[in-house]
Amino acid sequence: MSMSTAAAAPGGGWRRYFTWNTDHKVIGVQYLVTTFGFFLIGGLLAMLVRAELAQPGPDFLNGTEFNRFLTNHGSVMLFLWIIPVLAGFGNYLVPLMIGSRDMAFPNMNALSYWLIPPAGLIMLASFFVGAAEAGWTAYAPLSIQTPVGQTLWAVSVMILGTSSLLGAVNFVTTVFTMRAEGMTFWRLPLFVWGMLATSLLVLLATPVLTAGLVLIAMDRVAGTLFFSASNGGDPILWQNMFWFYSHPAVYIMVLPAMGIVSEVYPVFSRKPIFGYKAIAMSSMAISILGLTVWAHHMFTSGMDPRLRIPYMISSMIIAVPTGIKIFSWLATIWDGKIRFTTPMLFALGFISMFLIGGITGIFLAAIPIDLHVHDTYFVVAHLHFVLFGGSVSAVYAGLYYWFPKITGRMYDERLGKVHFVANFVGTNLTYLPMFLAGLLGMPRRVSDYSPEFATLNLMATLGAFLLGTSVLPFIYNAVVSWVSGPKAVANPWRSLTLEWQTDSPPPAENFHQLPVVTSGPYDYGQPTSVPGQAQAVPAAGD
Amino acid sequence: MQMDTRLSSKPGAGIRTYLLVFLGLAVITGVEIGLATVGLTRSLRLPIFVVLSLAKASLVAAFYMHLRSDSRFFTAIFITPVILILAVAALFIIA
Amino acid sequence: MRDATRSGDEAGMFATGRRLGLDHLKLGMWLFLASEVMFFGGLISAFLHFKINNPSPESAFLDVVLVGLNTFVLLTSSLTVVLGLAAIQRGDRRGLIGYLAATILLGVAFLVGQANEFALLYRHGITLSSSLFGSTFFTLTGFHGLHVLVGILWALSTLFKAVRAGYSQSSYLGVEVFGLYWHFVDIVWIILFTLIYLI
Amino acid sequence: MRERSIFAIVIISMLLLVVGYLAATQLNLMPAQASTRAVLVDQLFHVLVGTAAVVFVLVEGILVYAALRFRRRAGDETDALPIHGNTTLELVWTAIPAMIVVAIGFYAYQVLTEIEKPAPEPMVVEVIGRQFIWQFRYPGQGVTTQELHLPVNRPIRFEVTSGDVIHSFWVPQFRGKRDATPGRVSEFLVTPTEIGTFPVRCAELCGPGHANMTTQVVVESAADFQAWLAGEQ
Repeated sequence: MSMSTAAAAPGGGWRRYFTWNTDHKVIGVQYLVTTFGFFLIGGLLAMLVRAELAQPGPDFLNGTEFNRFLTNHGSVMLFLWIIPVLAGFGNYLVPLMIGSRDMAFPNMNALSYWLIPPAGLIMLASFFVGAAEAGWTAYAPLSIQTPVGQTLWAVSVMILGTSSLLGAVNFVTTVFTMRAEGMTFWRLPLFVWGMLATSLLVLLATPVLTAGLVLIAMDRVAGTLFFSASNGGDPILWQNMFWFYSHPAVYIMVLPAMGIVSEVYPVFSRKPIFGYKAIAMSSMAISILGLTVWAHHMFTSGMDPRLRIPYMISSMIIAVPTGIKIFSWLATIWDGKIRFTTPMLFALGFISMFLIGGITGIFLAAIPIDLHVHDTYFVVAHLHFVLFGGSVSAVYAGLYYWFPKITGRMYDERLGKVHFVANFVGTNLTYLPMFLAGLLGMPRRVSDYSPEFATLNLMATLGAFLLGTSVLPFIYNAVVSWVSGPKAVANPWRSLTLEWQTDSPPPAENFHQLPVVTSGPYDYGQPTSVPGQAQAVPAAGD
Repeated sequence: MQMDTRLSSKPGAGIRTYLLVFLGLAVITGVEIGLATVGLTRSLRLPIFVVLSLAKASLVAAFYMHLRSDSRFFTAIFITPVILILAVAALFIIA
Repeated sequence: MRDATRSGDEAGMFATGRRLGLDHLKLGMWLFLASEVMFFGGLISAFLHFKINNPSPESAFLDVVLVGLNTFVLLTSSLTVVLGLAAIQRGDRRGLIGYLAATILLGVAFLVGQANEFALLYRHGITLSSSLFGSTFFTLTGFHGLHVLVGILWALSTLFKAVRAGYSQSSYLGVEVFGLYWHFVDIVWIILFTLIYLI
Repeated sequence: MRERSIFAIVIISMLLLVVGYLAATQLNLMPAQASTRAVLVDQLFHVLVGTAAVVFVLVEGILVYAALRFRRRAGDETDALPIHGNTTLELVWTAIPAMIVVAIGFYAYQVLTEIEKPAPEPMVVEVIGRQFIWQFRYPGQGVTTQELHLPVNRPIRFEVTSGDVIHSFWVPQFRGKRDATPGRVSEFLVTPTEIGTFPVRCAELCGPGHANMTTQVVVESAADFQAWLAGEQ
């Protein structure tokens, strides 16, 4: 254990981020920085796609190249950015938030991280041998016929699934066995509830995708016939196995994000979260319901028509727990004393844009409408409002909110606000026109389109380039502030959750003395709730 | 690791139990093979063999994996995905 | 785990876990097994889908008696694992070593039996790419065999640790957790035996 | 105070209803209607747009209002009033969305039943997707074409399948699509109501030529259709 001993030394230097390190904070930072790198790559691919689509007619990409960029844009963004970046927040925060010294399995934690860079390299290296071009959904039999890069893609996604799975085992075990004295389940911060609900989904859904990928890989490499229709194989089987994971994956990508904003609202409204238990339980409800809705992606597939009705109903019911969360958040900021810091702006932006994604989800669940808009730009707009307007906004909120905790330095508020405005305008400019394009008849994943959609696509492309540019002030802010920003105090936001009751950045093993928890995480506005005292008193005799 | 042992299952389940369970498993397997060679009709085969194999799996899980004496939580963790995948498999097959 | 307990205040670390009666290593293992249920469940779903919707006459080539013998071998290996656990719980280290060695031999015997069966089927022209039956059969039993192989390697490392006196009457969690995995693989075979050969 | 808030709630509800009504009746986001199912689908769509507009304006309105109204005053370092929840309110915002989605689900189910009701004696057209063309077969006529011709006001049953990978047969003006899956034949029912020419597009990524896998459907009078059919034979 020489590595972790080195990490246990105060500081440890930047070199530790490039080693096998078992400190959950180091691993958390490794996750956050690496996945942000993949975010930039995915964004670059998106801008190439949007550039091709700026005007009708073939411009500079042929159909094959276009499909490769599009496929890897989706795969990188989902498997190498949103899912792992949220796991990165989980790694950094869960042990701190529950008052633990580390995760339950520190070495397995390091393994979860170190599976990601090679998997990312495999996915991107496939560009040299003919990258995957069947979309991130990899529908068989198209994904059986495409060049060898598709096999690398499947291997890469399997590795990333394994990483995510090991992380989930670790999170659940940590939350169940490593909570500090007095940290009952009803005192868990809502981000931890979000990670629990997510981990449940990862554990139950990811292995089915892995099994499906095994079948795809076997068809490609060993000549099996699972998806070969002429030999009795069934392409619909892949859709079932794929969506059984990939619809819950949306919740895997959104539940921790909802947890992040649930941390931000109370702190910057100086009010307790409204309906704590309802928010926590709605996360669990979403995760359980989320396992029953997958075939709403297959309404047009020609599956047994009678089966579609229950899937429509369960999909629509998910709007109820989601609504509970949104209304509870609004009630949290209502009558508060709101501070418009950058994290709060992103968290408020989260509600306004996630709402659009959520409402249009009801349109898609309604089968008669889905039969028209399925596989059109309407779906593209919907999923980007959920995952970009929603999850990515929350990720930004989290990055700004915990920046002083992670780096020990303050970021620049002015640049942060510039970033927020550019991001907010860019998101709406990019994705709102896509709804209309889809309704009017533009299919998704096309490298060319009828001239009637030219204006809408030009708007979307301009928005995408604004989004691309909006990352620059963030990167500048993060790098410069990390190196030479003003030093942050331990608890600059006067927050009550445990991660703020220790140094910024926290020392090795997190707490000088393990805390004993005596009150809830959001007890703002009560005389006892002085940060650093009420919630975390040193354990007697520790 | 030292402290962990206090939590693991007590050496309560005796060797006798283990041997009896094995005997049960062996007998059921013998019966299964016997029935398979006899050649039952399809409508009989399905329920009989499903029940027999579930009995075997439950014996192993309850006694060899100590679910009978361990925390109920472990049983819940194991049973939940079994029930889920049964429902899901049925939906995969009829789709 | 070493890193977590290193700081010396384990009492605080595992306070809540102990109150629930949950050991973190065992909890982690059960969670992993839950995901394995879903993985095999996915493969089994595919197998059953084709068995029901595209039945194949080739399943007639399967030899139930031969595979039944193999099933006995695997069931016996589960018995040797629990007997090994019982031995170390009595403080009988030599017993543990003996039973682990027996487990490894039985595991290898199972794989040899499976290889033999695969070879027989290949001689009948049933391969991965000959038909859907071949595809599903070899994929499913192959992945089970792979799990047995991983189990054998894990048993070897447990045996190695037992030889170096790594377990004792008061410290046998490693054996128990390995046992959980091994019995799980056994349960999967019990299910596969029924679904593939009996029904 | 109480009367004032009741008054405010009434006014806001009425305003929201007006917004919902205007959104449902005035927002025309769909392409032209060219089939019987298009009319029904669009009715459902307009109801949903109206409902969505109400929810959207309500939530965004509260958000913007709260953000403006409850800003922290400069120098105020105190906390706000600690309100942890309100059971009545929480029940209301659980029950009302639940009722709304159940109603929408029920309505959507009715529309679905209506648009998929088998018509007596439909004309069958086989649709085969291939990388990257559409083929249309008229059984019993010996006609196979790459441009779809349909008689107006006659129920059509498309039997959709594929010769290679998955495609999706979509005529936006008909409001509906069906995947062309190899090894399966899927039914898709349409009764064209407008004479004219409409695009046929592939909606499922099927390879490099996916974007160009387009053709057109010509809906014409029964007589014109018969003449065209005779000419193709």
